[in-house]
Amino acid sequence: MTGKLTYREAVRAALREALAGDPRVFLMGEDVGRYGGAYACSKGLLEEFGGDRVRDTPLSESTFVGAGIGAALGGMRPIVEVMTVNFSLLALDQIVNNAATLRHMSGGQLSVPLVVRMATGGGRQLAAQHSHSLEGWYAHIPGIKVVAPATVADARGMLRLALRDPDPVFIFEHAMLYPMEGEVDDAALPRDLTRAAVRRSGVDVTVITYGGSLWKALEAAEQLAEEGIEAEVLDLRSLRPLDTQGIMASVAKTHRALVVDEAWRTGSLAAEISAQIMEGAFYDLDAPVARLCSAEVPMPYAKHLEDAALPQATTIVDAIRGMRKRRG
Amino acid sequence: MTGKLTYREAVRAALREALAGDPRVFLMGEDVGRYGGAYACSKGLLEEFGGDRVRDTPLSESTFVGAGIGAALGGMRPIVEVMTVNFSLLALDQIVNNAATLRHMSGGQLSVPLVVRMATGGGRQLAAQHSHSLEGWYAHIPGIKVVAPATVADARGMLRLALRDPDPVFIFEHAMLYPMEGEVDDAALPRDLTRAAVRRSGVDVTVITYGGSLWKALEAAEQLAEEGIEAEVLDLRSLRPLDTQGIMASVAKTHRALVVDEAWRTGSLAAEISAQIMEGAFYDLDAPVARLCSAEVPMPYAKHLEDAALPQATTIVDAIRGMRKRRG
Amino acid sequence: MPFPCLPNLPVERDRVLHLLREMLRIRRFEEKAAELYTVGKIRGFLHLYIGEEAVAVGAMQALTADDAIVATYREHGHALARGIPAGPLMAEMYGKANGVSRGRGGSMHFFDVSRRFYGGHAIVGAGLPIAVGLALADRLQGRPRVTACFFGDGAVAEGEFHESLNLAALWKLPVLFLCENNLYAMGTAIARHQAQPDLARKAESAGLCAEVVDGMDVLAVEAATRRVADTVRLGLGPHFLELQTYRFRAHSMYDPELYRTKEEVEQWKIRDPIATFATRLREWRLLSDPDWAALEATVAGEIEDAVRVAEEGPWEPVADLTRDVYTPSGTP
Amino acid sequence: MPFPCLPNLPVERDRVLHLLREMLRIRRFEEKAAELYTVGKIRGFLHLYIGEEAVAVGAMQALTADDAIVATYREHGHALARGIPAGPLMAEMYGKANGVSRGRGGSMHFFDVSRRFYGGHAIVGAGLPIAVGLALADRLQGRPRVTACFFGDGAVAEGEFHESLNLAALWKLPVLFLCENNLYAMGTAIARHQAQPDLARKAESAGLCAEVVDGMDVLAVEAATRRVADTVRLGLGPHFLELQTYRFRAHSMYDPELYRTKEEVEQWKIRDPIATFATRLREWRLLSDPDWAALEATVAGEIEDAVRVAEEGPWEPVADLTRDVYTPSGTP
Ligand SMILES: Cc1ncc(C[n+]2csc(CCOP(=O)(O)OP(=O)(O)O)c2C)c(N)n1
Ligand SMILES: Cc1ncc(C[n+]2csc(CCOP(=O)(O)OP(=O)(O)O)c2C)c(N)n1
Ligand SMILES: [Mg+2]
Ligand SMILES: [Mg+2]
Repeated sequence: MTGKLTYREAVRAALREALAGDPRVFLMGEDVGRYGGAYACSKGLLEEFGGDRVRDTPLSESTFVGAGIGAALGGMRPIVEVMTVNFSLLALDQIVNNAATLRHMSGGQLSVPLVVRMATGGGRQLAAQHSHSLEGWYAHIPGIKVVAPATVADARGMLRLALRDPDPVFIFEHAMLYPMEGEVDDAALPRDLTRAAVRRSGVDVTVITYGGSLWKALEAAEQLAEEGIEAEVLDLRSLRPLDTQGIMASVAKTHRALVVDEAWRTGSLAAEISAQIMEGAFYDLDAPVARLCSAEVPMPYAKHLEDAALPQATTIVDAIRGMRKRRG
Repeated sequence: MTGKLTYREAVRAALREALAGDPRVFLMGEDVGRYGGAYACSKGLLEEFGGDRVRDTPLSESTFVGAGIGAALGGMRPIVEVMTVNFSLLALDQIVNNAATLRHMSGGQLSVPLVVRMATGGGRQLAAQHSHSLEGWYAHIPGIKVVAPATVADARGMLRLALRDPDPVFIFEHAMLYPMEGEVDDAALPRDLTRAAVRRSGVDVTVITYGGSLWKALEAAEQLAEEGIEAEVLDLRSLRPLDTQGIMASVAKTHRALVVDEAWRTGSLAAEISAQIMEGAFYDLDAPVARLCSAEVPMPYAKHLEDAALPQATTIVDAIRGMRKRRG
Repeated sequence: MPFPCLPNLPVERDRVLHLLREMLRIRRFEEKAAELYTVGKIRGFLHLYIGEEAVAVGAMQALTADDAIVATYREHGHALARGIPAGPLMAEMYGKANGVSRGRGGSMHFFDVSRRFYGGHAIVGAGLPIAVGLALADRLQGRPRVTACFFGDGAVAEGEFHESLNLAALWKLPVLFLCENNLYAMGTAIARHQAQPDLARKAESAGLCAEVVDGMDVLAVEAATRRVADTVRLGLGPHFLELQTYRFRAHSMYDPELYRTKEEVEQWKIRDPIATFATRLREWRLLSDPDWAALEATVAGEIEDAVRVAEEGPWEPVADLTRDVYTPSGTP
Repeated sequence: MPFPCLPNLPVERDRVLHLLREMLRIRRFEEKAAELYTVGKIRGFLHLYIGEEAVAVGAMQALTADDAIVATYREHGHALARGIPAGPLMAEMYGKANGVSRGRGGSMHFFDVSRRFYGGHAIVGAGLPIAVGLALADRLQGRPRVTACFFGDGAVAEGEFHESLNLAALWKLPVLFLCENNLYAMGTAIARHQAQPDLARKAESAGLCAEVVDGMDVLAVEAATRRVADTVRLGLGPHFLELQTYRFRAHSMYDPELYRTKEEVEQWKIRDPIATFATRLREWRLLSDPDWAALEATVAGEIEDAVRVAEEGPWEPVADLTRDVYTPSGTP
């Protein structure tokens, strides 16, 4: 497959390929079948692959995620769709206490080749219970892997790589990206699941981000270029493991870093990245690493308030200008 | 009440005082009544206050935590005991999506004066599903407060302060501390819930920690003193909000900091503290802030492996020696 | 006999016209909301109650001002039937500061504590424990109150449903569980999310008294709710009602409705709770054409005013973004 | 008639003596474990199965090598009855590298994939979804297998219990739900955690066939399990058995047992599954004193060997602390 696709179509193409290519693969989750998926990612797949391979589940997040773990133990390659990260809280026990521990607790007897996909993030005026960005929590858990495809090509390619992984892989798709169009060339799909990607190279400052914020960072970088500031934009792609080398390489070049993360600031993944730079590149830094995260407030419904709560291209520009002004 | 008490007795005394002092207060949770509490913190309270005030619940974490939220809305002052943080994963939806959001989502109409207590931490060979230190996750959530009493006096005093707070307060009690003895003087109980405390003052390095790790840090500080290294030991006490000022004040004095946190390193609260020091005291630092956390492994049962996975006084000593050796 | 299918309830004209008016207010309010959604005045998720009006209106009649309500994201009807003025509700959906939740909540999160309306919950099943807790507070404070908890058939699949019914029954808490069985959880028909679709039986197995009610018949809903509300209020334990109804519109404005046929929807529309009730009232000589015209007119006026309140409402200043995350100390 | 209370099962001497031996192995193994706990050889949580042996032993008879088992933290009996040698189990509780789970799991987390023994789960109720998933994998791969899932009465209060039964019944998955109702969830008697304590009725309301079985009678458990295991294996849907039993020892080694009387425990000990079964076998002339002595002797020897295996087992090198967090790439 080559050419222009939306992110949604890329996810669908990846799902179709997975179902067609491996009889052990099946998809289950709320409304993935008849409804076509809350974000239409699985539209048409029930008709194409049948009810055994594309399974609508009751509203029982903890149980169908746990069943995905069990099915993986039983030799299948389940793809579980948890409609959104907001509902994944109900399944967190299964994820933290089973998916992540079974291999270790069994002394290496078990593997859990499970793939879990979920939509994440804010920006659609869905208010406090439907706008979480909790992928940073998942990145805290040893035993699982966490990725966040930000491009159409990664949406297409990461699922394939995740299915080849013998351990649980969690894929976070930012809900704002589904309608986004991009180029896909199956011949040139990502071959690696865990390495960060430089989406724009620059020398003055590194903007480290992932998922939905990538595009805001790139937009900000273009504006800054007009002011003569060349920002390098690093797309983490993998949140666990983090590509610490890739981060250090860029910071060693630019000596300045801003981490942009849609999660609440305190205890965000942005903090981890700042701490790692502190530990790994302290003496390379010309200025303290800065963080731009969401305001520490349950997401408000009103558009102007939600916009103010989230990182934006304009606030990224301001943050970088601010860093440059600082001493050192 | 004055004199020597165990941490467990201090918690019990605080619960008794709360139940005796305010008819709106009641205690509920698994086995808090007949059994006397999994850690015997509520032993005797059912007999003293009766079944309406001390309520055994079924194994339904999500529902009895949610019921605590509802009861708080209804004018009560519930103290909910979730036996351990490990089981609180099952209640996380109620905590993140209800306890933390109801005030904001209702435009300020509601308050949730709820207190939730739970045991946390490892060190008792309870293996991967019973040894979590997830209080750092809780510290990520706007709308709630999170405290970790490390001393007997705080075990006695923080519950009282938490009950005076109009918002949800989560109290994390490290399970290793329950048998620990300490002095309590009710006349001199902590008056503040959110300020960090210097438990040992020093000039060479600041060890920032909380909960069960405090005592390992103090032990390490004594050893270092023999080598002429004077470590300041800062007990965070409150994990949300963090006493950023208190942290900066100490670092401004010592110019070096080690954060000790029993959670897994990646995405730990230790990362947040390191990031805040980066942002607030970068130019005061003589060396990069270091972190000593748990190994990134589901907690193994075997004692020698668990000991190796957790921060220890000896590894704190080594970490500080290491920092001193570094350049700068 | 003039009143054929009439339950054992005195029918005063004012009262039945009130029921009709309440249902119509909801219908017209939501038709307007849908219209405003298409022009972008209202955003986010919008879940319409159209077709299910008899449930909220019928049930609300049995509740007093002291009783509490906990509802879902599909709560426009419940809020209106509870007596929250349409203006602040419309303003909330606009995201205005004069909205019931200051524009912080939107369509899914209506709150009005003065009317003991405790939301507006968007996590399926998560409102039930809150209702149990509110009832526990009443029980502990010896207040003879009911907490009415509305939720859908889909919520029955969530563990919290079973946990909440067990806890309420175990502690004999005054909760009235009102399950709005509209046969679908989003796009999943009940037969594909419940192995055993008799929901009342599940409630009974948890130790509750349970009944099934025609949720398209406002008088039947009112009668059933009145019958049980007092026993609940008196502390005889929680009660479960399954209200059989149907959603005429899509699940939300995003739903292409691939999972059901136009015919099925049309079949159910024959049982439209408003049209059928109006017909009965005509049969009973309680409603004339002029009555109906007047009713439509007053309701239309109310909706118009509501839109004006929303349009003219102020925006919350961005400087106040982080207000109401914590309670200013001193309170409560 | 020589066999009064005998179920419709042929009683061959070897088989019934096997049942007795299996129960005795569990009893003696755990008595030794308790002793080793007091001297600190075994640490962490230790939950004894003593008094409930007839459940695991009886049920295990109906399972084939292809079937799977999911158990709880109280799983010593299930592991032994499944045929996992006592040595690696004892070594696991010592935390030795030759333990079934390399010493990573301890008493609560026995695993033996070669015998399809999938743990040893310490979060109450959390094993059920895993069992449902294992059964789903068999169903999708057309394998006629049963997944037997053991759990306690306390787990019935957890939402996951209800979610799992619904999903298994909805999808007709080959799960055999075995509820070990020992009347207590830690210190909470079933009457204080279940408003409606008839557990089979709950399972039926979820769409499963359900039966209640005397869990103190190993033959009754075996008979009931055999009856249903094949229907489950054939894909006729999941089945629920409530096995009524009693825990003779404390919940764990930390439990002061304030919540029940010595008398109650003594009353139940009269129904000791081992003593009563031995008595019956004597009545039936299937067990003599020398037989019993020989049985005790072989079991004692087995336990002795197990302790030796544990004592002599190596410690996992600390350098290997973080092994088995992820699967070495290449596999599987
Ligand atoms: C825990 C959770 N899972 C999934 C969703 C997404 N979702 C919103 S409404 C809905 C269907 C709920 O159906 P039902 O309970 O019958 O209520 P109805 O919409 O029919 O009124 C789903 C799956 C959610 N909001 N919460
Ligand atoms: C989710 C969860 N909550 C609480 C606990 C603590 N706990 C361990 S066993 C137990 C009682 C379980 O009772 P039951 O299911 O009847 O099993 P039994 O111990 O009687 O065999 C409790 C409360 C836990 N392990 N998991
Ligand atoms: Mg529905
Ligand atoms: Mg039990």
